[in-house]
Amino acid sequence: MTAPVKLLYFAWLREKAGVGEEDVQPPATVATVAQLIDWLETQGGGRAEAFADRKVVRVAVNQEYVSLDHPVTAGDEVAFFPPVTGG
Amino acid sequence: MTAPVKLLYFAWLREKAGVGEEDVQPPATVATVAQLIDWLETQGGGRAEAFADRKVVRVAVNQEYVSLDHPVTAGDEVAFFPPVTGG
Amino acid sequence: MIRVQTDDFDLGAELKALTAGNHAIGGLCSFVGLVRDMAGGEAIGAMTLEHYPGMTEKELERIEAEAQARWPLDATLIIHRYGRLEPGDQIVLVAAASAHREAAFEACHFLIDFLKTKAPFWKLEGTPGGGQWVDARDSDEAATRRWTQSSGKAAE
Amino acid sequence: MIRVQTDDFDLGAELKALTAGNHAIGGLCSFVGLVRDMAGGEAIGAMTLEHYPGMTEKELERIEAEAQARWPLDATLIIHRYGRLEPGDQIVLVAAASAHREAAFEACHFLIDFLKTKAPFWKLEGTPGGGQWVDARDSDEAATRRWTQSSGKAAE
Repeated sequence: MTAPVKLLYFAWLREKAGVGEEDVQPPATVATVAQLIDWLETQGGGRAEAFADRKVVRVAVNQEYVSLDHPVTAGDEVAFFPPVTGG
Repeated sequence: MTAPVKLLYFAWLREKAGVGEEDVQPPATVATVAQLIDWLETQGGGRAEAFADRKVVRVAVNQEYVSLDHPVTAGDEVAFFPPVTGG
Repeated sequence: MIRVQTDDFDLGAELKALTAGNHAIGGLCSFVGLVRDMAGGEAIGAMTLEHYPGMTEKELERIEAEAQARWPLDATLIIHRYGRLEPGDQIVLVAAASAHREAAFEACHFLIDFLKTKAPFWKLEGTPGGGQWVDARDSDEAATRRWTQSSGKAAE
Repeated sequence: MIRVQTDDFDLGAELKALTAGNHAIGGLCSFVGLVRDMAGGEAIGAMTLEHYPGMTEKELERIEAEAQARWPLDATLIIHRYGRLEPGDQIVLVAAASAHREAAFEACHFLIDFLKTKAPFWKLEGTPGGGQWVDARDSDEAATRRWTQSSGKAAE
């Protein structure tokens, strides 16, 4: 990848990961959301803990809900958050 | 019967009957709402026309919905009206 | 609370008053009925609402009590106007407040559905051809029936 | 129309504006969500609503467009607040106006059900034990699903 991937974390995922927003340069082998998470878990901080239960992690790529097998490419905005509780 | 029966007519039943409110003294043979209507149809004005289609006549005795076989006694307030259309 | 009146009502003030000071309320659902300027493709001028004083209040109280018995509600309100109304005027307000949104929604829906077929009001629409009493709609009867066929709405 | 804001909103003024001047509207259904002072038996102080700026607006616009596509609506409104809110404060307002009451009710119900599971907001409740992120409820997921299993609500 050339341009970085912009990551956003919300609610308790932000608190556990210890970061709200970061630009990352994952290796070229990272092609999907699931692979991005696999790689992030190796990047220290609270990231491994934040992603420990993937069933409760919701993902949006470029502000659209996606599943874990969705592609991730350079320049994407990828957001991680728990099930929403507004309203 | 001793005390009169108070009758109320609403909406197009009032317009057809040509009366909104009246006190009547039906004969002693009148014991139910249906019998009261039978008798009223003989009492002139537009009453016969008002009751021509009984399927669309709603009846309340003492301000409670009742069916045509409900008893009518002296002193009752009996109201006739079409299906309601408020709200 | 129920009110039957000729005067207009202040929607915002009524709704605010319904939840004021009660922090157990999580949801407030309301419905306002308004006078339309068209009905069945025909232009409507003013409309006149006739009602049965005495029985109207009894029926509205009964409907409100039934809603309170069916759902856990913190507050309910029914206001219905009568007399002459112009297009755009408010006719009726029903509202229900509860800790939970489903109860508020269902109770509010129940209130207006029952009011539509039980409360003794009749609409006389002013059309170019003269006054026309509005016919009751089968769909209103059907809407009421669905609340009597089960304890709630079956599919929910 | 959708709005995402920290400021409170004037419920009466918002609802009035929604129907003003449109005499084709026969019914206006609205729902207001309020901050409760209890949750799961525990006292709640202030609450903080976090959201995802950008995606929030997109999701709310999508939900509103979907309601407009499903029902014949004259007007719709979604206002959702974020930031710090106290018990009794208004959190959200959804409203739908239509010629017909069923459309107004169903669309309003749809708007809040979808918002509850799609719009990226998260509640942090202040309890005596500290901040607690609110868990999503299965009942909210179920409420959303019922709109996707058929074109309307099956039993109606």
